[in-house]
Amino acid sequence: KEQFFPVLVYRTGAYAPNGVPWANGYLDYLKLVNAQGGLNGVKLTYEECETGYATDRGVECYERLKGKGATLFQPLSTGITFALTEKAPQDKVPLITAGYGRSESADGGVFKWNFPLLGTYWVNADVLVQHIGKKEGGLNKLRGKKIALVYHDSPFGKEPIPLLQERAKMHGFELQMLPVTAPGVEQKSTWLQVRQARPDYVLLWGWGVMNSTALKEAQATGYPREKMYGVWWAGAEPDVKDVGEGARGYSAAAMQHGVHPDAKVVQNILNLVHAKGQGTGPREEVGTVLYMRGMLSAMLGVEGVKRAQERFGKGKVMTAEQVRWGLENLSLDQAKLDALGFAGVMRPVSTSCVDHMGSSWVRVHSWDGKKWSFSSDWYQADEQILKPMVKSAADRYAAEKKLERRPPADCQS
Amino acid sequence: MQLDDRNLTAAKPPPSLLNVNGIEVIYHHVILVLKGVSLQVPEGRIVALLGGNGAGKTTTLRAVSNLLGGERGEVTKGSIELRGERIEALSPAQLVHRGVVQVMEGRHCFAHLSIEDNLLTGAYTRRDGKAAIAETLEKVYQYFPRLKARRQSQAAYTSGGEQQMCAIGRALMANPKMVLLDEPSMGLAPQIVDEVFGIVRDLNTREGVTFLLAEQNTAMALRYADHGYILENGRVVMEGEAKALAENEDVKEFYLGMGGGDRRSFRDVKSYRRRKRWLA
Amino acid sequence: MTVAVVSRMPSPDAEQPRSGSASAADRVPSAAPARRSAGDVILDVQNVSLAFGGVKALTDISFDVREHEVRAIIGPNGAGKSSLLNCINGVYTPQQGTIRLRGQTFRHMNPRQVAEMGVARTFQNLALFKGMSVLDNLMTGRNLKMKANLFQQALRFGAAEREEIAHREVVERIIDFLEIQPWRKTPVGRLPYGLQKRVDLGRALAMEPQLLLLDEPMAGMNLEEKQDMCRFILDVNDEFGTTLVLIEHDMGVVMDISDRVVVLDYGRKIGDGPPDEVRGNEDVIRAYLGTAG
Amino acid sequence: MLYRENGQFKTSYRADQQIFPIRQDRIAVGLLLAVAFVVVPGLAPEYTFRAILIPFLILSLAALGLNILVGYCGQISLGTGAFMAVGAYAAYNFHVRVEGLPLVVSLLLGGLCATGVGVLFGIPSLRIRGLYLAVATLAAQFFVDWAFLRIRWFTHDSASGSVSVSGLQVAGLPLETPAQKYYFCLITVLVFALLAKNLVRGAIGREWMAIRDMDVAAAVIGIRPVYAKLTAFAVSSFLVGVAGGLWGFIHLGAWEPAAFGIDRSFQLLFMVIIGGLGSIMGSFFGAAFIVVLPILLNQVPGWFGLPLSTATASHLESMIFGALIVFFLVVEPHGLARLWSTAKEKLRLWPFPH
Amino acid sequence: MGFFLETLFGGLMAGMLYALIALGFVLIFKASGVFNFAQGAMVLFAALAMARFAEWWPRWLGFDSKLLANLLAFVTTMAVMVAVAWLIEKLVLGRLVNQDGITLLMATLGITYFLDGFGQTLFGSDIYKIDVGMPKDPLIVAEQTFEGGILLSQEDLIAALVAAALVALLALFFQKTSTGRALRAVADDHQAAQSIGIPLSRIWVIVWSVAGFVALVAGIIWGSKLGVQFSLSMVALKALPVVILGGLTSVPGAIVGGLLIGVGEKLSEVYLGPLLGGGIEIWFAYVLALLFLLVRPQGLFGEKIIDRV
Ligand SMILES: Nc1ncnc2c1ncn2[C@@H]1O[C@H](COP(=O)(O)OP(=O)(O)OP(=O)(O)O)[C@@H](O)[C@H]1O
Ligand SMILES: Nc1ncnc2c1ncn2[C@@H]1O[C@H](COP(=O)(O)OP(=O)(O)OP(=O)(O)O)[C@@H](O)[C@H]1O
Ligand SMILES: [Mg+2]
Ligand SMILES: [Mg+2]
Repeated sequence: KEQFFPVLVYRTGAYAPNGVPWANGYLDYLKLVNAQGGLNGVKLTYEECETGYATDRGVECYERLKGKGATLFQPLSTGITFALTEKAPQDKVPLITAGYGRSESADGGVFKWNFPLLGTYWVNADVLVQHIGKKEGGLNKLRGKKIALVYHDSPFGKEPIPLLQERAKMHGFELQMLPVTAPGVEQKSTWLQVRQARPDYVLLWGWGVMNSTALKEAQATGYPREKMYGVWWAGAEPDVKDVGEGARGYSAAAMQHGVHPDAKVVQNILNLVHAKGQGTGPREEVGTVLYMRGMLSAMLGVEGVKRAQERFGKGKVMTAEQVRWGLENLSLDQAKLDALGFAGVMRPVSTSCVDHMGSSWVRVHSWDGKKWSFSSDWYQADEQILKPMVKSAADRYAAEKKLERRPPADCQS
Repeated sequence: MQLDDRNLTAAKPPPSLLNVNGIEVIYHHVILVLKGVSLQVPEGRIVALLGGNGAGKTTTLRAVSNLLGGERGEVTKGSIELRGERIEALSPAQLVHRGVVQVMEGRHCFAHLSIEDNLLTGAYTRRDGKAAIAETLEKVYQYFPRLKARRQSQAAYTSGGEQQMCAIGRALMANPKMVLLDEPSMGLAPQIVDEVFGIVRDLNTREGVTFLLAEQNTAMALRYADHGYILENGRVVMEGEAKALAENEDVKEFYLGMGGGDRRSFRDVKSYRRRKRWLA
Repeated sequence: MTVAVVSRMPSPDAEQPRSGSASAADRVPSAAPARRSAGDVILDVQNVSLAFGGVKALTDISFDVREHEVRAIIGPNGAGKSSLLNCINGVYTPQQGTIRLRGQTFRHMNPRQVAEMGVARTFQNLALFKGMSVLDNLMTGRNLKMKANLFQQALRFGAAEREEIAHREVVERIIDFLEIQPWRKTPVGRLPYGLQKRVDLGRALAMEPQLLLLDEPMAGMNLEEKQDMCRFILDVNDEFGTTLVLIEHDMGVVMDISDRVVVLDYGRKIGDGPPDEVRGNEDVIRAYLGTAG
Repeated sequence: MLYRENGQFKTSYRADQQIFPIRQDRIAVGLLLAVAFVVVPGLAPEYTFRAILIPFLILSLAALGLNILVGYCGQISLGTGAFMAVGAYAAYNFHVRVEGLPLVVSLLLGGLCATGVGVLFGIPSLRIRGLYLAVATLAAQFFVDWAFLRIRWFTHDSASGSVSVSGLQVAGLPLETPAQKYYFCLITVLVFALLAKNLVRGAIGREWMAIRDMDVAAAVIGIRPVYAKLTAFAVSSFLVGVAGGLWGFIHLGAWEPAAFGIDRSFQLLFMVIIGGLGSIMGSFFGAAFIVVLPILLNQVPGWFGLPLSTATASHLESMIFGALIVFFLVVEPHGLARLWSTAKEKLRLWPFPH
Repeated sequence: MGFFLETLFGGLMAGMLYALIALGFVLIFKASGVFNFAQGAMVLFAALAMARFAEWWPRWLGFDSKLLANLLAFVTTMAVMVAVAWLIEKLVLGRLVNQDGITLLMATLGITYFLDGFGQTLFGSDIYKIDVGMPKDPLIVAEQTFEGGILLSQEDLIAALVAAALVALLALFFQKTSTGRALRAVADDHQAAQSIGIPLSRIWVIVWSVAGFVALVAGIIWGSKLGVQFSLSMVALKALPVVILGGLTSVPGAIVGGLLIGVGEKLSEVYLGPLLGGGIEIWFAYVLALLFLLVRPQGLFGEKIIDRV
């Protein structure tokens, strides 16, 4: 009895330094589950497929692994997510896009197969604005301030814009937008503009080499790193490692997790997987930011299957459709999380037919020149702002695609 | 077909410098062009290679100087020896070091270089100092005053004949022991043609340079050469002393245009397509 | 259509006695000129000068070409012969002077216009389309005469196909004639030099020009081949009345087949007249022919 | 002995001017078509359709278009991705803005828009040549990428710049299953390949090749370089634009400008050169090679049960891919198409070596 | 005004860095007629080797002098680059004598793929660091004249000087030596060059080694700026308009082209970008190059394209 997990990764190309730890974490978690006896006796199998962060290769991987009875997909790229969003409903395979993908897909009423668990870029952006507001002494203090968004010029980088614009309108701060052409190795003019405009804060919506380059350019133009806040994809070790001291003071969002070398689940992996020589990557990497993220993503998928088994039969192999139900009815309360070894790592996640996000808890962590550590308390994205935005965007999508909202009855399917 | 002229070769005393033994050449893996060509070039002699368009003259010269690679051709059978040493595996550059230089058909001047730079690159392999090179350069300019006048022009912007002179001059700059000349007279004014053959004879007698000469101007070639080979369709169909060849009736008729004794006017030729072939 | 004209192309049959104006008497070389009544001036070059930077390729050249004649241009290397042809068919624009072609005067010639007026040429440094087969090379010569538009060509029905076949017939006759049948589908880049020259000529002939400019068409041919070529040039000249301008270094050829000869030397004209006259001209002997004559 | 043209005499030029003058070739092509239309749809699993056959067909069409420009007309282009993008986004705009416009019409209109842009960026080719022209086409590439990211009108105001289509129909039939999509692509590609073949073997094709091989001589025999080059740009970008539309609509379903980035341009150039410049058949060979090879390489270690890590496998893949490109160029610089014809030549002589 | 100058300087510095990469292209093109697309991959490969050897040598030999480590790494990497050059000649170029430019270009694309895969297999695909002690903090000058002063990046300044020195050296080499002439002959006509005895293989090994050296220097400078990782190979795309604007065959052209492009794109992005929504510098560089080409189709300093029948 085997439950098959396809694993879309990128271990080569421009984004490899970030892709590799994620992939290692993902695999190690699956291995851990097997080492602990599988899912009520069902063994997990998996196969990696290299996407190179390119959409067409991602689609090819999807087609190939889908045919092998995939449980669910985690595309790990906004572009691939967009393409698969169109294919998944026909193929009846759920997509988990934990912390990325299209923000409006949080609306399960329209996006039946998408699960942006943990939060979306809108959540991310919303919390960063809240955090900045708090530093300033209240969101109303933001009036007249200037916030620059330095973003990766791609759908990924553009996702937060609508939310930030909304927030800017609300609080009266000025939003300056500075796109950086992918992959982002040339940012001199961007930072010259930052130096000229002297924004009060810079939001960094980058990925891969763009992040470290931005930090270096900030250093070279003397922009204080303390005033820079990154999306959660701009807040891991590879982003700051080779900048080192130069990045001290820089902060980034941490949707749920950060660095957790001491978490119980990490210890489990070290003991049950790495100690047996089955670790996927180097031992030192275990517990780092992106590694944790990969692990978390895997856990969410596994929990989805577990939940499905609760309804459709423990110890059975679940079909993709059944897993979808599981993902839609997740309820990971603190006790369950603690039991899984995620105590201190994350807060509860529970999804529903309408809410495919399940949680919007975010912290902020900062780089002290050597390591990341949390520098804020938990925040939650502002429902009041998010909900209407998600709904209207989802409706628009539905109209364009001539889709009906799911009737309540469908929620039980 | 064997012609009696063969006997004349038997009496040749000087050792042969270049020996081509039954080579076969194939282009693009499928086009068989030379079908067993053998020839000897004795040291210090001038040997002419004659034959119509497409007979395989150029291919033979390319095989000797090992320039077939660039044309996707290869020698598949037979051997080529220079002073008894097999040279099929040598690079063209190594051959130039051994004193064998080819003047390529169709000029092939370095388009972007000036005439003078073209000539000077010809001396690339020489190690006998700037002065000696300058001396040769002067000599070439003496042979071809026209080149001197155009020395600063980019080769691409000189006339056809000027380029031809440049190509010949460039080869001479290497101070070769043996020159493979491919249609040297092409595109040259009559005076210059005389001049070129004069140079050939001059170098041959005074400096002992050996020549292998592919030429369409049969009369000229036979006048200056010691020995001749006639190629047709990738085979040697006749060979012999130049003088004997020039006397041969067939050669007279087909290559020298003197069938009935005197040279016939071009206006008088009545019909085409009456080519006789030794191998039909 | 065009095909009709060309069916009068010299017959490839060797033995058949040759017809028309080429009677035996005409072929006596010494009695060269006035083989037929010289026609009107078809091409008139007036005071043309051309310089490249400091190099004066042509200085104040004037000469004319009459209909039906074979006009030779000779001169030492670098005299400006090829440049003169380039001026005539619009590749170079002379700094001074005018060129009158069939009654129309040009300062700037555009190659296309010139081609449309029935002028074709061959090149000294082969300018063939190397990647194309012999057949295609010759077919391009007929492109000016093809009328089907892009869509008809794409669909290739009816008219487009018929046109293609009609022109193919013409070209096949030229191929036969030049004896290059075996190489019909070979890319010309692979042909030996001499054959490439023939293809070059074939391409010009395929244009059915009224004025044919030949730049050293016989370089790289042996005597036998030259004879054929001469025969051929004369045939074209006789049968279609094609006017020929010929650059050639082989004096035998020039003296035998041309009606009038222009002699250039370093961009200047130093002689002009019937072959015999030119042959006797002191300047010409000194500059070009040498003592041999 | 099987492959001989002996005894097949052409009695008319029409016969000699067929696309496949040799009978065995015609039979082979007929068989191939039968396989493509009948056998393949019956046998191929869904994965083969979606991940191999459909991309292969669409990219063949794009390669074909590029081949007309690069292979036939000799104008190097590194902006193919851009023209595909124009085709895709234009078709998308027609599709969503004009209610009820048939899919085929949208795609063709997309192709026409690409034609316009192609001709626009082709204009510098009248003055700039060779590698220098690559800059003009790269300008197109980067400009188009930028425009579709930045100008929201093109993406129908989608915030992220990513667009998607669904519920496609052709003549009332849905275009949902892989087999349906496959047929649609197959027919489109065959039709265009046939038209392209007719063009390149007709007068305009000869004009293109003449311009490629020696533009001065071409001008002298009356070919207008302006016309020849711009028609090449036009025809090429039309085909490429249609291919772009297919890529977006049929293969991806949702796309962003990155789907048509510079990598795509290079990939297509690879196809054209590996397949054979100036050969319609070569475009198909090249596309097959470039589409299938990475997938194969990716799976080979698996078949042999080699425990290669994804990273190693993928680096190895990149190395082998590079090495194979070089290998094929060394063996035959004129591409697979030429290799193929040499093989046929040999076959014709077989069992004799020459 | 101060900001304008700052942008201008920024552009000039960036331009010099592009020129450094462009130089590699020019070198190989000029000397062999090959447009070497692999230049970017060579930069990455060299930088990876340099970074990793600087890490490995101290570990292997057990010392911890950074200077020594960098020196050893430099020497080792250079040796590796020569080996690469030799292999490229043996396996690729040597077998493609007398082929069209586009075939050769394609072959270098093949080399690109190979080197990308090979480099990452040998040296890993993480982010590595090259630390040759480049100063990272900004330098503010002319604070009295302008408010806020003019900001200069010291790192860029040093890089620009290195690039200038390299260019001067290479320009001299081409102009003054007979090898320089032979190289140009090879670029014009492989076969004719062979026929007069120019040893193509040796020439190519030399040229590719020198290009390897240039790639190494560029790799060190860019690598210490950006960190050594895959994206480094993509800076080659930024060098393309530079080479072409300057002229494919001109060493000084690379510098002038680099400066023009650098300044042009920075000014455009900073002053024009906000009007158009930003992100325009990449295509602006190409459009700028295109405009120049329309005036001079062979680039600013390129050799005239020969056009003759
Ligand atoms: N690069 C090539 N590829 C294919 N075939 C070739 C190539 N070069 C020559 N050939 C073929 O080889 C044969 C002999 O050609 P070669 O050039 O040796 O003749 P040649 O005697 O020099 O003729 P010419 O007097 O016209 O120069 C010809 O039939 C030609 O088609
Ligand atoms: N495009 C050009 N640029 C510069 N100089 C040129 C150009 N074309 C020709 N020339 C020069 O003009 C002169 C005449 O050249 P042209 O080619 O007309 O000579 P030609 O009479 O045909 O000589 P040949 O018999 O050698 O072919 C030559 O000195 C040549 O160098
Ligand atoms: Mg020859
Ligand atoms: Mg001439």
